[in-house]
Amino acid sequence: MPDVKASAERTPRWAMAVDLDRCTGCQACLVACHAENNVPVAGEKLAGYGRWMHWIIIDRYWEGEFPNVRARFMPVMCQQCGEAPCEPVCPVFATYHNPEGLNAQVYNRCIGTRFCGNACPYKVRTFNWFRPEFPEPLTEQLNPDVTVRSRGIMEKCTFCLQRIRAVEMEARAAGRRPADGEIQPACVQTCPPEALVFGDLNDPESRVSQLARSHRSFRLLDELGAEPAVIYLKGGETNV
Amino acid sequence: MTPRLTRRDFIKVGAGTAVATGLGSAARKILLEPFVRPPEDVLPGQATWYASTCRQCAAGCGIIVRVINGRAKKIEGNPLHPLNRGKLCARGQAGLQVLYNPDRLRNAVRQTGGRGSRTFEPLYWDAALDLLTEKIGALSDPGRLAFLGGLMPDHLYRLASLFCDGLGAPPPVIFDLHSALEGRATADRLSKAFFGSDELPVYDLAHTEVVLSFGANFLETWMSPVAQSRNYGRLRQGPFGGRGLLVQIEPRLSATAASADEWIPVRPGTEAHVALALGRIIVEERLGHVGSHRSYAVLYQDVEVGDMAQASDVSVETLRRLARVFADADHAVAIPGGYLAGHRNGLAGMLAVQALNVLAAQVGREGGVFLSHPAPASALAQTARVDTFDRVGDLIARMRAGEVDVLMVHGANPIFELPAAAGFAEAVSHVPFVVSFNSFVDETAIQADLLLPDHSYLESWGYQVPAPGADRPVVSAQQPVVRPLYDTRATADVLLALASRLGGPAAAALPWVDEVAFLESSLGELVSSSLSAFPADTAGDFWAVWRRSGGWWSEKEIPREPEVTSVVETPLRVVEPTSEGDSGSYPFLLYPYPSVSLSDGRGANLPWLQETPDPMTTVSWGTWVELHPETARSLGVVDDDVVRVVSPFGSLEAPVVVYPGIRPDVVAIPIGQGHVDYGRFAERRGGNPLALVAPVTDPDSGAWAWAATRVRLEATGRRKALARLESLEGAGRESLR
Amino acid sequence: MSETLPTAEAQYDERVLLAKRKDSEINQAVLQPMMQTGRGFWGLVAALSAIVAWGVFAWGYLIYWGIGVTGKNRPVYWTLFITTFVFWIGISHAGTMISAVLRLLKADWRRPITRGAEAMTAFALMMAGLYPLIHLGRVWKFYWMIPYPNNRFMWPNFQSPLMWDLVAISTYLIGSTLYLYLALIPDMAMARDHTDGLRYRLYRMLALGWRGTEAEWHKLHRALGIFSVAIIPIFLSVHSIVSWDFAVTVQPRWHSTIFAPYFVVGAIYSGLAALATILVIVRRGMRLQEFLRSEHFDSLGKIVMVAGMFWTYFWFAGFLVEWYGNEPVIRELIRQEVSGRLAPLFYLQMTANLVPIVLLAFRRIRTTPAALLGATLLVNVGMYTERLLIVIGSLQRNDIPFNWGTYRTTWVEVSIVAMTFAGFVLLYTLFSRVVPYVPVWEIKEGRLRYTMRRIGRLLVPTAAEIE
Amino acid sequence: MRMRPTSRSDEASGTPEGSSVSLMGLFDEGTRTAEAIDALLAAGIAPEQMVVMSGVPYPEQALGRRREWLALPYIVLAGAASGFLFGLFLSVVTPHLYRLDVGGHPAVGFPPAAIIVFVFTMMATIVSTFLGVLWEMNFPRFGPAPYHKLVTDGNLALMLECSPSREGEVRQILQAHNAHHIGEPERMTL
Repeated sequence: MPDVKASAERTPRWAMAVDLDRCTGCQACLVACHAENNVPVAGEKLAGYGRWMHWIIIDRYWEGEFPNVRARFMPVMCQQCGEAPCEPVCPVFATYHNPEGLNAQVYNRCIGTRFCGNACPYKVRTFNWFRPEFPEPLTEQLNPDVTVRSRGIMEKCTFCLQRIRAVEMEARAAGRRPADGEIQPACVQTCPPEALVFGDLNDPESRVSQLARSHRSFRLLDELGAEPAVIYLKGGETNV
Repeated sequence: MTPRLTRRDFIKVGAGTAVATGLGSAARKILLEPFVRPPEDVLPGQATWYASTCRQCAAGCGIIVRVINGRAKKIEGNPLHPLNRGKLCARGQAGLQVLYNPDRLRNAVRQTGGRGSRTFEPLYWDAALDLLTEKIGALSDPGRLAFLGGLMPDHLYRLASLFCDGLGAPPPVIFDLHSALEGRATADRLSKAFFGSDELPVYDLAHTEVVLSFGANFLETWMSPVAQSRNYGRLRQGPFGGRGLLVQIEPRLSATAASADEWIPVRPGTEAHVALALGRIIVEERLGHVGSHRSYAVLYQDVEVGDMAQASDVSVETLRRLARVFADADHAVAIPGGYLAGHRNGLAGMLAVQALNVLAAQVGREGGVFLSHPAPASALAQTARVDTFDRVGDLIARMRAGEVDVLMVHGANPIFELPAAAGFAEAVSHVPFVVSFNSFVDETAIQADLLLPDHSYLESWGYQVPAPGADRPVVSAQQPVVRPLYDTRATADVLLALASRLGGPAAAALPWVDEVAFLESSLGELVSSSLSAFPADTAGDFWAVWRRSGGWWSEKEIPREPEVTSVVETPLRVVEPTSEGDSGSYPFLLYPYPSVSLSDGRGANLPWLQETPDPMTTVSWGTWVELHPETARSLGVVDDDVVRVVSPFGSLEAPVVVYPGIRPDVVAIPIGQGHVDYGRFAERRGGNPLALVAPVTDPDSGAWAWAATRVRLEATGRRKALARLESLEGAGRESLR
Repeated sequence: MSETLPTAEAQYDERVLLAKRKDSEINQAVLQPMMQTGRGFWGLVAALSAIVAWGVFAWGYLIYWGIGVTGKNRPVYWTLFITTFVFWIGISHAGTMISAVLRLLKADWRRPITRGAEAMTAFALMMAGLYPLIHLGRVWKFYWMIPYPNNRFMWPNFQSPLMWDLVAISTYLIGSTLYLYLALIPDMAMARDHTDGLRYRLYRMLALGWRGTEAEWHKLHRALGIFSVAIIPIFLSVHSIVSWDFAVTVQPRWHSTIFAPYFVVGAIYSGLAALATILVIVRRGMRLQEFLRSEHFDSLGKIVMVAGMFWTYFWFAGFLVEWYGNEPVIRELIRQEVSGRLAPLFYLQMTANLVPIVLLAFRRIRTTPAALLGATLLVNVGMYTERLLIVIGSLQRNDIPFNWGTYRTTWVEVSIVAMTFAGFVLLYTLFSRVVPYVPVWEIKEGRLRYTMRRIGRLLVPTAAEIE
Repeated sequence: MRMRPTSRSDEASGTPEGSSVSLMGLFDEGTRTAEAIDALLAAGIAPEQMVVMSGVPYPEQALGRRREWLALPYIVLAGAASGFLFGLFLSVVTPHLYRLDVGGHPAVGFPPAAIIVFVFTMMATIVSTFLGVLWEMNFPRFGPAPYHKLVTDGNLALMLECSPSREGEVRQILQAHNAHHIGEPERMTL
């Protein structure tokens, strides 16, 4: 077994901060994710039956009643739990914890028990109920860096692992570590109000670490103790 | 293009392979020649990024497109572009599906079976151009040619204008629904009236403390949503600390209002009454710290706060509180939004809102109002201006009167986008020859005789002067990021070819050999500009830098401070809103609003956007009717019950979304669905609320008052489950704790 | 089935009758119905085969199109297949319960029903075993769970309850089948000696050369003894592991420590009830009145009743803590059950599980086949509903109300569930025509231990205390 | 330890020399059979040379046979032990062969390992019991063997080996105890 302490210093723990105060619910992240990760489109019938495939969704919560009603947005993607409830239940190790703290999903190992989907308290895993369809020539849009999943396979947000790997390899070739903010998952990259911040939680200077220390930070369903790597920052109030 | 492989070639290739593999001695080095040489810019497996400009709306954000093996794979915001700084909205992200849409028109066609028959006969481009040349040449009077444009890139607008001008035809009429919904025509008028400028104002959200947004859904579709969202982020959690206050004043809680700190559910059409009341209170109570308000007291001499409060359904206390907050802030701004322009008192209302900025001395001040920069070169100044509804009405009248023999349509879909009652569809039948340049067979293209599909924007050249602009002069560059997939042709090239075939004044007006030559000449002035962020000595250098960085912009931030005209010396008018349909038989006011994902419906053919849930209702793939819970209860309907919405102009059936954030006297329906044609993803899905809307205008501006129609509701007893992201049983709760 | 079982008087006569029967007559009484395959029998087989064939078509349809043809969605990832899987696993428990536990306890009334019970276990397990395969959709990937390394020397994840399921259910299926078969060998020899033709060849093969020497009997007894002991922990573990499929997740209502015993008890309840149902039907269908007498139904009814009481106790113990804890999601689930959309299922579950307990308290009901049939069928309706509520009901709710879901079943799911019910009955029906339904040698052994002894006026069977 | 061939003492026909005679007699019930056996024992027929076949398991020693030593428990124990070890291998060793972390659990945890070890132990126990008992009984064995079909109809068959010189005496003893169908056993294909 590798020395855990030493490796913790070296290996990153990728994390994402979601500033709910900035999020406008604009859905740019969702479409960017579809484009980057070859996420299939389910169509009206399936989408209406809870079979949409989005890797990131924006929950909308109502508070209060008219006229003092308010709505809040909360983007929810795979929380990349440190102690992920979805991982141990997979009989074939299709989902496991990678050394960088990511909750990896290995598509070609998945046999489709959907156990992880039940185990996930955030319900962020989606399942390919049918063979995904990309009517020609929509296949041309597919990102060659990301596997196109077949039917019968679970999938979920990967924090754009392919982008992390690309930057890491580039950095390694240059003999350096990836700089803070150099790695940008598609959703983070596009987010117009910059509500999403990605970085290394093991680097105390990174923006995401700083945000994690904010008094506004909290984690979704923290009481379950899954140690999510997605850090939410509460929406604020302006006092006037 | 790949040459055709003949049998002879095949034998040659076979023989060559034999030499290389079988007979080649170790001493000889034989270079294997691939059958097809890939283009130089295609490195197998390597991603290349090309900069261009997004054309999914009029904002003109810079994009970079990831291209692998000659195929575009991902669109991202151009990080250098001053407008959007690397950010992009959902619609911009979905641009790939415009390019790769399976329902794109792939070559020039004639509709041989008559309009609407959907029997298309492919044409060679030469034959198509001959046909069109013949039709235009045969015109008895060039005035009988009409050009109707929609969301056109600026260069094409200039070319089309020159073309029409050269022929002696009336200038192109520009109309698109998206612009109508954001009140662009009225905003142009407002800018002219208030600042004497042709350019739109820019509201400095990033550096302000208080924002009063009057019906401006600036985080969704209004004007330049990406730039505004970016600045909104800084308003919230800016690098300078502090947290701005956003108050949204509109009858329906939009996604922008959801992000606001306070939502004022004002009576529709009386948003400006709130602005007037605020101004009156500030003047009366000498609020703020800018010294005397005496000079502006004249503006509010006709305003009585109590009347305003009553008319707008906003309490005097609230008005006083808002007035104090607005006036006390160092930096505050009031935004006159697109919803105001949808009423028959639109211009007057927007004037009242803009006046608040003057009153609080926020014009030309950090965190206040600035003006967009004009085009930095004279050739670029001829930018597309949306025309008012009145001008479109003129065109329709001319068509109906048989005064138009050839109608050319580019990028517009008036049959879908105009209210059915405006009668465009009927008017088209009086036009003997209709040419469409649209890439898709939409509701208007299906009424065309000749379809000459333009490239998609990712295959096209062009430029765009963003309006509203950024904090510095900007011209966004558009260039093909992939080779055209199909046998489509740039409309600019079509116009140039037409001109040269027609000869005479048209050819003289359009002397360029092709689109790129036209662009090079248009951009010539910029080459020597000292402002440029990317120095270039020669035209060749400039062209390379222009394409590489995705446009031209100044290196430094150059705020443009507006000068207020004499408009502030005359009292502001209080114009009561009026609506079509009497309130007895039509008790509700219809609020059609642009969908965040489908915009005005042009996104409806993109599956990614169809699948994107509406942020507020989480519904995708459909049309719905938003009702206040009380309204729903009194009608006896619940979520997913289908209701019929009836206006004096038409009716529409759609399932109900019980929506807590809407006034009980308002019914909201998103625009975007209800296409009859427009490809497999858009067709026969939902309904188009514009069928209900009255073709009335704001008499001050001539703009379409699309929010001034009354409707009534009828339960149908049927149900249709909407494709919702959220669980209805979850009832929108964040948690049960 | 309106007949009432003989009263004490008549029953006494029956027993005397059996005691007076010769071995060869018993052989004939058991073998005769096996040979009779009339029009009714073939009609039944044809009908069941048709349902199975339709279900196989539905399965093929599912394999071709994908698991999307079922009603599953996010978050209801498991539905009727897993529900029915749990149901069949539950049914499988009674066979072992009857035959191993009662064999160990030397409860003599078990003798005529052990074979039927063990066959029920084996067939129910086979039906249950289909579900993990069907549930995957891509059934050909199933072998990836088999514990051997892949080409990168990666083994399956033994931390997954599904792996436990796989090995435990395989063990139970192997164990119960071998157990069934081992006890069958002497009867196969008996059948071999009384048949010819195809059946002879079959029985000869299955009898393995059994002659009934003392040594053979002795070894068989030892082996059955070991089996009886070994299979009890297995049967306990199987349903516990099935319960852990649910309990190891943090899904509200699944995450419960009481699940293992609760599932085991529920399994015994439903399994015993199913056994009683089957016995009533087979007794009539195969005219085995002589062997399956009211005393058996009486005893069986009593344990069903006791199992039902245990089930109620465990259900209450779980429900109480959930109710008292008042955690929001669980409160919502309870609200759904008590007064929400799940209420019809909940009240069906409670009625169908509790009413039979009361009914079975009456001897008259226990010994009236039609009444017993009704009561025990009701139990299984209740237990199936219970699994529906646990699997599908719970999954419709979770910690984030935004993500709640609903479920609508499809024809594919219903067809496949029907396929396993029909398949079970079909296998059982065919089995009853091939294998002596009543373990003849066990009956004879029991008879050997009894003599009729006169006490006053009564002639009572008296057992000898022999090993 | 006794070797396996000698445990096959029920194979009365297995005497190597052709000098002995096999006889079989059928009895209607157990008491007479036991008496006949006693008489034969008294007449000097060794217990190894007698085999009783019955359609019903008679309690041990009911027919005067002594208890026999069985290897079965040892086979079962060995099976259980190997199952235990295999379970241990799967749950404890294999996770280290290709290390993958899941859910913050250690590579090997006690509860899952306990389940796997337990189940494999039980599976091996069951299978080894079955295989063990078949091996003990020398099953399957389809070849010709002395047998009578009336055994499964409630008769007890007593089969014995004796030297030809004693055949008459033995027949008399059998007849004296109401045996019927006395004669050389029919070797039937089973």
